[in-house]
Amino acid sequence: MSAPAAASRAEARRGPFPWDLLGVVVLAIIAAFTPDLLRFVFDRASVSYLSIASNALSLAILALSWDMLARTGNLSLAHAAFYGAGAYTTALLVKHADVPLWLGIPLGGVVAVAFALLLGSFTLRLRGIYFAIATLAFAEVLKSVVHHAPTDFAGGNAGMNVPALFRPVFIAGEMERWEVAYMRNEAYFYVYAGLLVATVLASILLQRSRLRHAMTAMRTNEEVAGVMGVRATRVKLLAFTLSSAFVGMLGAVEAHRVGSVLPEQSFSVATTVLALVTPIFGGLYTTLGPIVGAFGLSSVQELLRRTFADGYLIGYGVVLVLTILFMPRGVVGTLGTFFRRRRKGAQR
Amino acid sequence: MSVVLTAKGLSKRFGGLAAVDDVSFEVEQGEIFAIIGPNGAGKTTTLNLVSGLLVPTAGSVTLHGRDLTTLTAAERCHAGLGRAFQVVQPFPEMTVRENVLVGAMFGTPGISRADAERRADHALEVTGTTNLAERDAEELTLMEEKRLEIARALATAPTVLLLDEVMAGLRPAEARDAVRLVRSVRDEGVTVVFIEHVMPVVRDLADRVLVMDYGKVLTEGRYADVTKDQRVIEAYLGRDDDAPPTDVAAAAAPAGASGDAAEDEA
Amino acid sequence: MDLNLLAQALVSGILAAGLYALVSVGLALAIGVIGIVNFAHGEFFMIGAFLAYQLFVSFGIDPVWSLLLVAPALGLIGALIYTSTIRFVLKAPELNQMLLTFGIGIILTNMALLIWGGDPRTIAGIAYRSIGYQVGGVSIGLVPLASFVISFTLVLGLYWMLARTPIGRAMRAVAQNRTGAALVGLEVNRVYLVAFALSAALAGIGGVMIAVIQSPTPGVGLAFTLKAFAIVVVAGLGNIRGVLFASLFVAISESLVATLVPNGDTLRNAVFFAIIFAVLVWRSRRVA
Amino acid sequence: MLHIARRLIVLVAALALGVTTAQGVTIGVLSPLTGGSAGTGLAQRAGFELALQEINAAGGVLGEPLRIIVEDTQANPAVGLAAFEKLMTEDDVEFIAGGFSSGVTLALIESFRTFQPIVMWIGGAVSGIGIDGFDGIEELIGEEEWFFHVHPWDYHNVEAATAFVADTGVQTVTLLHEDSAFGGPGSAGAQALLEDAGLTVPLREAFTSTLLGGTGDFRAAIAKAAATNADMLYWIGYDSDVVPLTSQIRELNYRPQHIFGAPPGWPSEFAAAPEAQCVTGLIGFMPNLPTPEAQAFTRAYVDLHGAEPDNYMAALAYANLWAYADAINAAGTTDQAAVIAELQTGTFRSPIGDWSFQPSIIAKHQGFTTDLWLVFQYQNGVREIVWPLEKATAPLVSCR
Repeated sequence: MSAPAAASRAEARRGPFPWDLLGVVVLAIIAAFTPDLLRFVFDRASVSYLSIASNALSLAILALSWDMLARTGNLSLAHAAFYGAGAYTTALLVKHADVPLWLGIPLGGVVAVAFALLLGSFTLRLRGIYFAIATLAFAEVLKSVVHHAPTDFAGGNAGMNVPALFRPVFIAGEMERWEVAYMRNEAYFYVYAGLLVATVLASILLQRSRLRHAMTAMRTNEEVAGVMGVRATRVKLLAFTLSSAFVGMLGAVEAHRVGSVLPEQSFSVATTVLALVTPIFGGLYTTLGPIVGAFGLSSVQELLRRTFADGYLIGYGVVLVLTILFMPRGVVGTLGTFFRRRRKGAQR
Repeated sequence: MSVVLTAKGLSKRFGGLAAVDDVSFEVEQGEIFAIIGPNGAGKTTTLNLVSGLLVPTAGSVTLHGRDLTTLTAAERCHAGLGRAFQVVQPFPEMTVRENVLVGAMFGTPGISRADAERRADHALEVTGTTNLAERDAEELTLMEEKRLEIARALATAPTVLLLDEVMAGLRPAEARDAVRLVRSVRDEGVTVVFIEHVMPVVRDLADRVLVMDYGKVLTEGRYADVTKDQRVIEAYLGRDDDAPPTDVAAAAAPAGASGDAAEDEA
Repeated sequence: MDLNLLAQALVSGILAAGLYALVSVGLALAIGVIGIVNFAHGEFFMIGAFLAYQLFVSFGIDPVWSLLLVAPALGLIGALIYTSTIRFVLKAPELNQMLLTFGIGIILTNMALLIWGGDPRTIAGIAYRSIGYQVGGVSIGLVPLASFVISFTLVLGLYWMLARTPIGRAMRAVAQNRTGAALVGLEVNRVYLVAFALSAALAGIGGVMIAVIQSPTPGVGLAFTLKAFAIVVVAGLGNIRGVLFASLFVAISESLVATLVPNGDTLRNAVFFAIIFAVLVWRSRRVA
Repeated sequence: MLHIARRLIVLVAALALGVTTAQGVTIGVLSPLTGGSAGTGLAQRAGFELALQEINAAGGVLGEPLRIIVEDTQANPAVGLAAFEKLMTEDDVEFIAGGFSSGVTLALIESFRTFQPIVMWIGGAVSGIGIDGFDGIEELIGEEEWFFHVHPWDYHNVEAATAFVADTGVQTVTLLHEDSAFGGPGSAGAQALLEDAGLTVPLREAFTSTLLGGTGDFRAAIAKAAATNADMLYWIGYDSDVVPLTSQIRELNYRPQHIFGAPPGWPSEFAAAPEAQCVTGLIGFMPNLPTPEAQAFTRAYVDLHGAEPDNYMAALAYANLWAYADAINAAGTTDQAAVIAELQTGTFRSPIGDWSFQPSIIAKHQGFTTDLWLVFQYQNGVREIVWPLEKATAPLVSCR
């Protein structure tokens, strides 16, 4: 037996060092201190930076959860449907049932999963662009159904109000007004960060389990994976479940943060498009890629809009085009290949 | 000897075209069983029907007395049916060992990780690919790919292994290696069903031969006997050079032109 | 039910299929021949619409004639985009192609916003937009009729080109087997360039039509693009005749529901996408 | 690596702190400058820019040049929220102007309430009054001392439109409306008011606007409207629906006495289109309004931007910024209570004429109500004002 194989066996017995789990811990610690750190450095401007950071976290959750389904080779264009399902679930619960405010978020995830399983079981045999268009069609139909549901039930074309999750009280004389906004943004930031950590954990568990191999095999060739014994149906439905659960919860949280649900807003095609653009930009089929993509794209957009009064989105488009031309495997994928090559080169 | 695999009255129609028509055969324990026939005879379609990649229009498949006809490909794999493809398709993002590990981990439900690793390493050894284990699957030569393809199928712990034209594209020396490889697989106790075009290989390997033409069974028997059969000679001589060697895949293609096959290309 | 309304619904539906086929056929070419999922196709409509508008405003050129200018202009833009970007991602995964073309779409949209602003523009001063011929209580609009005729002529012409001309045969060969086509001496890259330029030119013609029937805005292409994608996929990739049948089927269904159901116009997209979903799912189960 | 990181920190810090060194009054503007609502947002910005130029030419605010910082909301609630908080905490503005889209406005309310700057808001016309189980903008923040609304509420729009309809003497009105938070409640309110006024509404039918995913084929809805043969077709939609609607009405040979529309704006070149003939429309400002203010505004606007204002949003934005400048100058300080007092009591300039804030049903400070609205009619390529009669430049003509 050759040396590397023996080494890898030994490593398998002990288990390799869990860099990924360490990464989550580091991420969680960074997230825990981010609000305080921002406040320490930027004072009241931290309110604004926390909002921008929350938007980036939201994009990261959207992107990473999309990627978990994409790993099976299924390119979903239905993420707006799961997002909207979560948003409307919490809005409907608040309006019609006197449930605690927080319950809407997990239930938003549950309802999104229900729709995902429904969609998943219908589209099991569809591949590639056929699957993509079927999922897009599903999302458009669901948007229309919500829009045309009885007005006193789901608000119809006017939508519904959704109460805020956090309402810190201003106490005159003891604090400044911006501190109230800071407290609210800090609280939302932690909710988003918690949701992202949960999504990252799910993604890492997937990557560490044998499902990762099943998904890679399915992505390469579902027939071959089938004769290797991979139960594609189960894996696909599991991926649909994980993927939609986090988007559903994200939609619910966001509905509370922005105070309303509307068919056009909650089921926007833009959500779907961002869900796939971000991981491609950052690097597909990894845990790190979609996160890097989300923070990269958010920063690019924010810097551009602060620099140019008009046409800043042209710059954003140029960044996307240049990235795919010069970093075809996304930021993380290309950097990873680069470093691996260098390491190999050093060994030789 | 006992019968392990039975195909009974297998038929597959694509639209009006009968790609496979009432094909029946039995394979016995420990046998090496060849399916031959001219291009477009329906050999690969038959293999696809047996391994569950296609649903038959009529007929049944039985393994160890268990009816597999309604099972998916994955469930047939779990029941003990292995399959290697003609066009070798390693998972390019994995190492050779990881490729084989996929077969080992998913071929037997509930297998522990450690057992799967052992089984994968054993499959690598049997196929002589241990030294390639840590290579990226993208960087292999054709012969190495063929070995990997068989190793991967072997790792699913099959009792019957279906091989689709493993020799295609190999140089003579490599083909001899491949023959040895198939023998060593049989020596592991695995029954082998294979499709082959290269007649010397069939002669060297096959215990029994099934000859197909136009989707039907022409004859069945020992190599020496069937090659003397006038109908077999006509079938081969009649249409020898009118199609490229990839005809079998092509034969299945028109069927999917309006549906599945086109989707796979997308 | 008022029979007149029903007849009108049928006529409107059949004529609307012309526009659907027109916006879909260029995309079918891009996906079918080059195998590229072009997310910027809707922006090609938009640019075509604005060019028709600008030609009208600056030179008083009627859209009927600007068809002859906008189509080659878009073909040129398509060729430029192909040469500068698309050809580098031909072998890349389709997701890469999507990100690239999405980026191109963002650039084009926001350039249009800078040049023409966000307000809807109008090609004023054309009389034929409002003309309808009354035939037994049913109105046949001149513009829908013309776009139906133009569209079906173009689609049939394209079909003929693919079947009969050398470049068409080359496109089919490349579409079926890229390597094989290269082996028999076809310059694959040139064929792709022509196909992509042609796809953009067809989008330009669709854009001129859109500019006539509605107001060019930077976002005018989106609704058509989503539907065009769906039609192309349901028709079967690269199936030009399928585009015609699919367009007819969805357009007539939409028109009937919009007419027969109260507030039915708001159900158009639901009807359209429900049909698309049902057809895709049903077909995938039938084949298996 | 390290020096790059350090440079980045310095850059970000400069971005964050740099603006605080500027002197004088700064007003933060939130508008959608990209995406589907960009037309409205860019029109607002053009109006703000004109007012800013005039204000600074006239000596600025409190003796210093006035500054505005315009932030793009992309008509996206989460983006709008971050943009507002940037204005409040990075740019330290005390006054907010601009606004568009109910979704964005609803998202901002919680944060408005936290910071309580003076908000003089053009957008968010959905009052919520008359919609059961839905709280609109007026219901949610109308009562706040610091909230000033510079656009009629939805019921004002409907009141003006139905008053015009009643004045035309038509008996039956068919309503076509786009199906979002704008046209849905608006058309329901219009139907109720029209029926109260004794008119018959045989049909109220929804369509999908080209702005919200429609492909502009309105023939099914129009054919149904034609079948009612009502005297008037009254539609509520967006500006990009104008061309397909008006042309298809004629194509389908529907000839009502009046085709009356209430979109937020009208495509500027539409006047020259043949299908425009005799079409009537509700609008907040007309460049040819025969008043000195309107003429001066239009002239100055053309000087600055090279074209006439397409959209009455420019006029409202202009009024919005001048009100701030006049009120702060009158107060002599940026102290919030003093400025609010001046805004409450003052009379301000606008292209539409002098205006002031009055209470509306719930809101304490409502600028512009029913009487903002004009009805114009396209007559031989010109937009003539036909209603109200005291501002009319030409009499209303029937399409038949």
